[in-house]
Amino acid sequence: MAGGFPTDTRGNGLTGIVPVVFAAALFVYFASMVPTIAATEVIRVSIPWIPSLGIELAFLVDGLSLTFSLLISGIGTLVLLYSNTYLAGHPQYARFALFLTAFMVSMLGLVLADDLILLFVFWELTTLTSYMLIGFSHETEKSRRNALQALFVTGAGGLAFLAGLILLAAASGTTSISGIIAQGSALKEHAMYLPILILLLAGTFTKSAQVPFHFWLPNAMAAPTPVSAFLHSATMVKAGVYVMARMHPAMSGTDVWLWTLTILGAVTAVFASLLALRQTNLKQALAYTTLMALGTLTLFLGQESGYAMTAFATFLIVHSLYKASLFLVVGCIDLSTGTRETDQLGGLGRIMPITAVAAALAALSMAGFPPFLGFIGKELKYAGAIAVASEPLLVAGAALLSNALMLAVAGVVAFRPFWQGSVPSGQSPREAPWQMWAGPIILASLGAVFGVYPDLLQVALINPTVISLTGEIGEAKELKLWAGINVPLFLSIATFILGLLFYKFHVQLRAKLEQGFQAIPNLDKGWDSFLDGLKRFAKWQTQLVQNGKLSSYLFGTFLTIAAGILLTLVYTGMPMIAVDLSDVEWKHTSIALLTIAGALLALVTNSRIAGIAALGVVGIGIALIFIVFSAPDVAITQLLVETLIVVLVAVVMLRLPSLPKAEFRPGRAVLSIAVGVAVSLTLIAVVSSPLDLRLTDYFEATSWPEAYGRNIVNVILVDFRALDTFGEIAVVVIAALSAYALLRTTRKGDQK
Amino acid sequence: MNTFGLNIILAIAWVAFTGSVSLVGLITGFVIGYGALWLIQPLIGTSTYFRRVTAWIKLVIMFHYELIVSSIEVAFDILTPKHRSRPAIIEVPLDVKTDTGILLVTNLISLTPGTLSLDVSEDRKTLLVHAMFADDPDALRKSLKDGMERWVIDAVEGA
Amino acid sequence: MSEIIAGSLIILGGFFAVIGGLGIIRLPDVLLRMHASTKIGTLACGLILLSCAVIFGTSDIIIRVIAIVLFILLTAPIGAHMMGRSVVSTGVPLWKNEGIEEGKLDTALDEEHSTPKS
Amino acid sequence: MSWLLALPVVIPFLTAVLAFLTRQSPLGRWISVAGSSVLLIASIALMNTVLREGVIAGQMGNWPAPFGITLVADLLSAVMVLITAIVAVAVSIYAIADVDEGMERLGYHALFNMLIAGVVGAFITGDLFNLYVWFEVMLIASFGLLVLGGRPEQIDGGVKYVALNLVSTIMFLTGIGLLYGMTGTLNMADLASAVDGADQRLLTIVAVLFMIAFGVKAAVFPLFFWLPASYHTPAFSVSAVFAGLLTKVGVYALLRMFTLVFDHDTAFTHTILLWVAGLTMVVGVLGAAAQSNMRKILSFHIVSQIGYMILGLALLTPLAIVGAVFYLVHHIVVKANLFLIAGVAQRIAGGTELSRIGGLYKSAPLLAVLFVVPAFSLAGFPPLSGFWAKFLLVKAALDVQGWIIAGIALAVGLLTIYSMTKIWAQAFWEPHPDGIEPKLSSLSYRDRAAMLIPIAGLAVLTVMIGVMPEPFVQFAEASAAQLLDPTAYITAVLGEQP
Amino acid sequence: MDGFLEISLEIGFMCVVFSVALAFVRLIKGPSLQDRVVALDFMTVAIVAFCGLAAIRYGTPAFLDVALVLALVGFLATVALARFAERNTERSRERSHHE
Amino acid sequence: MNSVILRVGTRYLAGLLLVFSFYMMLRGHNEPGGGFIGGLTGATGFVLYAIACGTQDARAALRVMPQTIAIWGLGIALAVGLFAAIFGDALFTGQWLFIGATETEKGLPLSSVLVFDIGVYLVVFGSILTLVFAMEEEI
Amino acid sequence: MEFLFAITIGVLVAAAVYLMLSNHLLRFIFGLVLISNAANLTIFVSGRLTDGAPPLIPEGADAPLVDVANALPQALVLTAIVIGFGLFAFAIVLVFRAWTTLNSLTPDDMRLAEPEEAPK
Ligand code: NA
Ligand code: NA
Repeated sequence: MAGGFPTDTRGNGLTGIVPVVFAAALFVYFASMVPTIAATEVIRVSIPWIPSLGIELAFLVDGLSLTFSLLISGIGTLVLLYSNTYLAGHPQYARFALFLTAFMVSMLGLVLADDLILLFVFWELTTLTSYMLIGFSHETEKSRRNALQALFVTGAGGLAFLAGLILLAAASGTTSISGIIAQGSALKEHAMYLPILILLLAGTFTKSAQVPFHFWLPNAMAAPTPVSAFLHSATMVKAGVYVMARMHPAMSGTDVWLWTLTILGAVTAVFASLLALRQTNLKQALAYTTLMALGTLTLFLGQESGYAMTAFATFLIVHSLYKASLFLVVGCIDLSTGTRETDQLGGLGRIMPITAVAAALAALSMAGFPPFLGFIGKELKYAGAIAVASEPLLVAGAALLSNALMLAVAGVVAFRPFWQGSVPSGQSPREAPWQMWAGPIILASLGAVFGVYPDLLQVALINPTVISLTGEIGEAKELKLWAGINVPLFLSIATFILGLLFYKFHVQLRAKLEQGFQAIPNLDKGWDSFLDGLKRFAKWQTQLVQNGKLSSYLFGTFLTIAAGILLTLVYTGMPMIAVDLSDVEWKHTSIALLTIAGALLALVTNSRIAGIAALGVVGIGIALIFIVFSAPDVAITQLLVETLIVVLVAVVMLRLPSLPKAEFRPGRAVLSIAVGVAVSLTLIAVVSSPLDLRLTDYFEATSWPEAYGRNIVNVILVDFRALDTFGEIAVVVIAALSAYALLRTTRKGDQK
Repeated sequence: MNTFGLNIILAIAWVAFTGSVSLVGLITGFVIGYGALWLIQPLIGTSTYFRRVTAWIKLVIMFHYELIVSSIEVAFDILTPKHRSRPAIIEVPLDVKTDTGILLVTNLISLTPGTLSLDVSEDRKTLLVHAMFADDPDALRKSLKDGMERWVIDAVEGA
Repeated sequence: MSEIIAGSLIILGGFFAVIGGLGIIRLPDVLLRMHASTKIGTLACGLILLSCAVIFGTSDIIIRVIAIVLFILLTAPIGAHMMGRSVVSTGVPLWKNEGIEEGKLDTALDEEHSTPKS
Repeated sequence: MSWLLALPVVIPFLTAVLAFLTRQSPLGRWISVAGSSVLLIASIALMNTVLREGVIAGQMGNWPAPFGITLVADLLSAVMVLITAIVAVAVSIYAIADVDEGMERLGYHALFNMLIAGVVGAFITGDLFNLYVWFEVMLIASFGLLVLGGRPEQIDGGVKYVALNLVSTIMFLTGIGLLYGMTGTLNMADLASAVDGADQRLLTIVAVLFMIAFGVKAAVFPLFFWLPASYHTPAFSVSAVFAGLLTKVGVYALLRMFTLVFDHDTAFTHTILLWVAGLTMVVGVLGAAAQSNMRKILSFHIVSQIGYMILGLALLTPLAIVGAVFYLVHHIVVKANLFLIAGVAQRIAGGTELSRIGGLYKSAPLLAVLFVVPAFSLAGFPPLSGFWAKFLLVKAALDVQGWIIAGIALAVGLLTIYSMTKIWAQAFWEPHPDGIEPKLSSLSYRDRAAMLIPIAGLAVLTVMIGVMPEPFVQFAEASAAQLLDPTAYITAVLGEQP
Repeated sequence: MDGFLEISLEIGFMCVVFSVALAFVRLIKGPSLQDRVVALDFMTVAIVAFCGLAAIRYGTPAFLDVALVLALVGFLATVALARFAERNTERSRERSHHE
Repeated sequence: MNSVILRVGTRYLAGLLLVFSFYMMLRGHNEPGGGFIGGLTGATGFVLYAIACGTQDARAALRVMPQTIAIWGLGIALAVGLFAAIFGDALFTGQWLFIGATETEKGLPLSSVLVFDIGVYLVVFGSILTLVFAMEEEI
Repeated sequence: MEFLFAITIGVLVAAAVYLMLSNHLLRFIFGLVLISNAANLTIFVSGRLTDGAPPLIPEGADAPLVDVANALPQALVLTAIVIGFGLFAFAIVLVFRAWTTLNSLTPDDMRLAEPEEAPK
C-alpha cells in the first residue's frame, strides 16, 4: 500500500457512495430504536421460515443487540467512507464494497437473530464474507494462505458451534433464543449442558481468536486496513463474545462457565497484551490488543455481578470506538509514509495534525486516562474484578497487568509515530484527505464525549445491555468519572505507573519478549505443518485405496463380496440347507462336469485359442443345461450369442498379442474360491426351500387365453414384461452405438 | 426348368384332387406327375429335365453309398491301433463351372470320408484335396473326377 | 416297429459319434482329425436325426429333420474347407506316415517343422 | 395415470431415436434440448399428481401386479425424476457448446438421452428385474459416453469404470436371481411382504449382496474405485451428468430396497451401512484433499458426499431419511453444476489442473460468482442448500446420540471447505501461471450462453433451496414418511392388502 | 418295445456325451489352433445330435428347433476362427518381413 | 476372404439364414423363436457375408446403415408401446386383431406384439451388424 | 439337481474371479464371459429345474397339460443373456481400443487417468 494517498480523492463514484449511504441509513434506523430500548423494552419480529423444523426468521432488538447493531452500522459507515478513499480507483472496489457491506449485513443479522439456526446462518456468512475480505489482495500467496487459515479455523469452530446449537435446540426443545432464555435455569441442569457449553465455546473461541486459537487473527491483517478496522476491532471477532453474552442468561452461573471463561479470558488478555507489545508493526500490535480486549470481555462474561456486566457493556463500546479509530489512523500513516513499522516512523504530528489528534484521543481512551470513556471502562473493570468472589486477586492482577501493557501499546502506536523522532528521509508524508480522517476523529471524539457525559450511554445502551445479559434482575452500575477514592482508583494509578514504565522500556522489553516467545510453540508455524501433514496423510491414504491399479480395485471389490457374504453367514448362522441328489441323472452330472472342465481350461490355459474354445465349451455346457431343463428358447439364444462372442473375439484378437504365461497367485486363488463358495452356498440355501410359483402359474393360465401365445417364454418377453424387453433392446442398440463410436474415434495416440 | 414347374403344378393339382393337403400328398402328387410327364415326354419336346432328375437321384444315392463305405473305412482306421492311412494333398483339375456345381463338388468330396476339399484356386480350375488314403494319387484323382464330379455335372449343369 | 428302427439308428449314430470322438483323439494330424470330425460326426448326427423323423413321423418334424440335415451338409464342409485351408496356409505340421510311433508324434512333428504354433 | 408414469421413460427414448436419425445435422442437439424440456414438463406433471394424489402406480401392458411390470412413483421417485429432467435440460443446453460435431456424429445426443431414459426408468420402476434393465441401459450408455472422443486417458479410465461396474452388475443380477428363488416374485411392493416368508438368515445374506451391488453403483467405501479413476476423463457435459445422476441411482436403489424390502434386520444391515457411511465420507474427502485437479477433487467429493446420504439411510430415523432425501436432491444440482463450471474453466483458462490455471476471479467474476454458489453449498455454508442437507443429517445423528458419526460428518464438512477453497484459491484467486487473463468473452456468444445459462439456472436453484428450504424440507419429510411406512406404496401397487 | 427305445436312447446319450468328452481332450491337447477348433466344431455337431435325442426322449419337438439353429450357424465360429488363424499367420509374416 | 467355396456357399447360406430368421421370428409367439433369435440368426447371415465377401459388399447388400436399422427397430418397438395409447391402454399393452374370427376359431391374428417382435428383430440385427462391420473394418 | 448346478456355478464364479483378477484384459474378458454365464445360470437354477418339459402350450389346449418348466426365469435369463452380450461386445471393443491406444493389455500399467506421483 505504499505510494501515498490517492490523488483522486473523489473515490469510486456511485459504487463508493451507495454503500456509505446504505450503512448510514442503517445506523440511523437503529439509532431511532434507542428510545424504545432505553425504556427497557424489546422489539421482536418473527416470520416463519422453516416451520417443519421450527426455525423462524426471528429478530430481536434489545440492549445487547442494539449496542452491537449501532457499533456495526456506525463504524461500518465510517469504514466504508474511509475505504472509498483508501481504495480509490481500485479496479475491484465494487467487489470490496459489496463484500464489506455484505459482511456488515451478516454481522447485523448475527446480532439481531433470535433463532439459533438463523444466528448460525449469519455466523457462517460472516465467516464467508470475511474470507473474501481477508483474501482481497488475492494475487499474493500470503493473502490466500491467511484467508484460508482464518476460514479454516473459524470454520472448524463453526462446525462445533453448529453441533452445540443443535444439541442446545434439542435440549431446550426450541430454536428460539428468547424462548431458551425464558426457560430460566432449565438448561444449566440439563444433562447435555456440558457438551453444549464446550461446543459453543469452541465456536466462539475460534471466532474470537482466543488463546490458543489466536494465531489466525494477526495473519488476517493481510486484509486492507479498513477491513482490519472493521472486522478485527468492532465486529467479527466480537461475534464470539456476542454469542457468549447472548447465552449468558441461560448458561452462566455454573462453575464450569465461570472458570472456563474467566481463566481463558484472563490468559488471553495477558498473553495477547504481551504479544502486542512485542510487535513493531502497528497493525499487528493493534491486532493483539484486540485479542486482549476480547479476553477481557470474555473474562467479564464469566461472571454475573452487576459490575462485571456493566464493565462488559462499557468496555465493549470503548474498545470498538478507539480500536476502529486507531486502525484507521494506522491506515492513514501507512498510505502517507508507506510503512507500518514503528522504528521507521516519527515526527508525523506536525505534518498530519488532524490524524495525530484522532490518534491521541483514541490512544488516551485506550490507555484509560480520564476523562475518557476508557477510564470509566477501566474503573469498572477493576470493580468487576474485585467483585469476583473466589479469586479477586488473580482476576484483578491479570486486569492490571494487561491494562498496563495496553497503555504501553497505546503509546507505541499512537504517540511515538507522531510525537517522537522525526520523519525519516525518503518519506514525504502528507495529511490524510478528510474522508480518511473523519472516521478516526469522530470515533475517537465519541470516546471523549461519552467519558464526559457517561449518562448518555448509561441510559441509552448500558442499562438495556445489562438487562439483556442478566435478565430482569440485572442491575447496571452507574458510569462515573469520579467514583470516589476506592480500590479501583488505586489500581488505576498503579496501571498508569506500570504502563508508563512499560512504554519507556518497551524496546528492551520487546527483545526479552522475543526470546520468551521463541520458546513457546507457535501455532501459526504449526498451521503450515498441519496443512502439510493433512495433505501428506491424504495422499498416503489415497494412494493406499486409490492406487490406480485395476487389479487391486477388483481385488478390493471381490474381497468385499466374499467377506460380505461369508461374514454375514457367520453372523446369521447357516441357513437351512437341504441337499437332495436323488433326482440327479448321470447326464446332469456329465453336463456339469463338462461345464466345469471348460471353465477350468479357460482358467489355466496360456493359449488364446484354447481359452476361446474353452469358453465355447462352457457355452455349450450351459446350452446343454438349458436344453435338458426345458428351455429351448434360452438354449438357442445362448448358442447364438456364444457363436457371436467367438466371432467377435476372433476378430479382435487379430490385433491383440498372445497371452503372457499366467503366474499362480495364491492370494487371488483363495479369494476366488471364497467368492465361488459364497455364491454356491447362498444359492444352495435358496433352492433348499420350495419356490412360490404364483407368477408362473398366472403366466401359464393367461398366456394363451389372454395373450394369444403358446410359447410362454416369448409371451412373457413381448407382452407380460415387454418393458423389460424394450429396455433390453435399448441396451443392445446403445452397446452397438457405443462400441461403434469407440471404434471410430481415432486419435493421435493410436498406433498404425 | 419349365418342366419342373409343370411337375409342381401337377403335384398341386394332385393335392387338390385328393383334398389332402399334406407333405405326403404333395410328394405323391409330384411322383405321379413326374411319371405322367415322362409318359408324355414326346409331347413337350426334348428336355434335360428327366435326365437331370435321374442324375440327381443318382447323385444322392451314390453320395450316401460313398459316405457309408468310406466312413467304415475311416472308422476302421480309427479303431485299429495302427494307422494305415497315407495322407497326401493332391490337386484335382475341375471341369465343373457353375457356382452351385463347385459348391456341390467340394462339399460332397468333403463329406465323403477319406477326402477333404481344402481349397479351390482363384481361377476355379483346380481343387486342392486332402486324402487319407492317397497311396495312388492319380487313381484317386481319376475316381474323384469320374465319380463325384461327373455326377454333379450331370445333375446340376445337365449335358 | 418304428421304435426298433429308431432305436437302432440311435445306437448306430451313437456308435459313429464315439468313433468320431476317438478319431479326433487318435488320428495323427489335424487334417486327418478333420476327416473324423466333419464326416463321421455328420453321419452320426444324421442317423440320430433320422431316428427323430422315424419316431415322430409327422410331416413338420420330417421337414425339420430334413432341414437340419441339409443345413449340416451345407455348412459342415464349408467349415471344414476353411479349416483345411488355414491348416495349409499357416503351415501346421502334418503327418506323413513315416512309421513314427504315436506317442512321439508331437515331438517328431515339432522337430520336422519349425513353424510357430499359435 | 399409467401414461404419466410411462412418459418420463418414453420421452428420452423417443428423443434419442430422433436425435440419432438427425445426428449428421445440427438439428440433433436441438432435438435433445427440446426432448429434455418435454421431459421436464412431463416430470412436473408427474410430481404434481404425486403431490396431489399420493403414490401412484401404473401397470405396463395392463397386466395386474405383481405379474406385469409396475411403474410406481412416490414422492422420492417423482423428485428424482424431476431433478433428472432438470439436469438433463441443463446438460443438453450446455452440450451445445461443449460437445463437438465429431462426437455428435457418433451419436452423443442419442447416448445422452438413453442415459437419461435409463436413469428415469430406474427411479420409476417398481419391479426389481426391470430395475436391473434400466441399470443396464444407464450403464451401457455411460460406457459409451465415457469413452466418446477416445482420448487415451478416457480409455484408461473407461477400462476401470467398465470392469468394476460389470462386476457390480453381475452381482446385482445374481442377487435378483437369488431373491426370486426365495420369494418367487420380482415386484418390489410384493417383495416387501413376500420376504417375510423366506428364511431370514438367508435374506440377510442376500441383502448384503444387494448392498454390495448397489454400493458399487453408489460409489461407497470400499467399492468406489471406479469413480475417481474415470470421472475426470470424459467431456464435461458427460462428467456433469455422471456426477449428478449416476451414483444417485445407486443411492436411490439402496434407499428403496433397504426401506421397502430389506428392513428385517436393520440392527445388522444398517449398522454396516453406518460404518460404510463414515468411512466413505472420510476416505472420499481425504482423497479430494490429495488431488490437485479440479475434476478429480470434485470426483472424490462425490464419494464423500455419498457417505452423507448413506448416513441418512443408516440412521433410519424419520429425520435422517429426510436428510438423505434432501441431500440427494441438493447434491445432484450442485455437483452437476460444479462439473459444468469446470468445463468453462477448461475452455477459458485452459485446463482443470489447478497449478496450470488461475486468474478467474479477476477476469471472469461472473464465473466466480457462479462457482461460489455450488462450491460453498457443497461445503455446507448457509444459507445454501448444502447447509440444510448437512444440518438435517447431523441433527439426525445427534438425536440418536451418534456422537462419533456426527463428528465425522462435521469434520468432513470442514475438509470439504478446505477442498473448495483450494479450487477457489488456485483457480480463481491465484493469477494464471502463464500470465493470461481468462475471460468469458473469449467464448463465442452461442457458447457463452449455452454454458452459462444452465450453470446460472442450477445456481439459482441451489440458492432457492437454501433460502427457501421449507417446501423442500416438507417435501423430504413427506417423502421420508412414505419410505419408512411403505403401506401407501404397497397399496398403490397391489391394491388393498388383506 | 418301449424298453428298447429307452435303452437305445440312454446308449445314444452316453455315446454323444462320451464323444464330446473325447473332443474336449483334443481341445485341451491342441496342439495347433486348428486342432482345438476342430474339437469345438465336433462338439457343435454332437449337440445337434443331443438335441435330436432330447427331442425323442422328452417327446418334445421343440428341441429340434435348437438343433435347427445350431446346424445353421454353428459353423460360423469355425469359419471365424479359421480365418483368424490364416490372417494371424499372414500378419506375423508381414511383421517379420518388415523387420 | 478370398475363398471361392466360402463365397459360393455364402450366397446360399446368407439368404437361407435370412429367410430362416424371419421364420424363427414369426413363429416365436407359439414356438421357440422370436425377435431375438430371429435377429441373431439374421445377423449371422450378414456376418457370414462380411467374412466371406468383405464388409463393403455386405454393406452394399444391406443398403441401409445397420445402426439406422437398429434405431428404427427401437423406434418401432417404442411406437408399438405408444400405439396402445390410442385405445386408452397402458404402455405396451398388446393389441390384437383377428381376421375372419368366428365363434370357434380365433382367425388369423394380427397383433402389435408381432410388430414389437419385428422391432426387436431389427434392433438385434442392426446392432450386431453395426458392431461386426465396424470391427471388421477397423482391424 | 439344483444342488449340483449350484456347485457348478460356484466353480464358474471362482474361475471367473481368478481370471478377472489376473491383470490382463483378455483374461478379464474370459472371466467376464464365465461370470455372466454363472449369473444367468443362477437365475435359471433359482427358478428351479424341470426336466424335459418346455413351457409351451400344445395346440388345442388353453394351458400346459403337464407340469412344465418355470417360464419366468427363462424369460429373465434370455433378457440377461442378450444384455450380457451387449456389455460383452462393448467390453471387447474397449479392450481392443485399450491395446491400440495405450499399447498394453495389463491394466495395472495404464496410468494415464491416474498417473503415479512423480517422485519428489
Ligand atoms: Na418388509
Ligand atoms: Na493456479
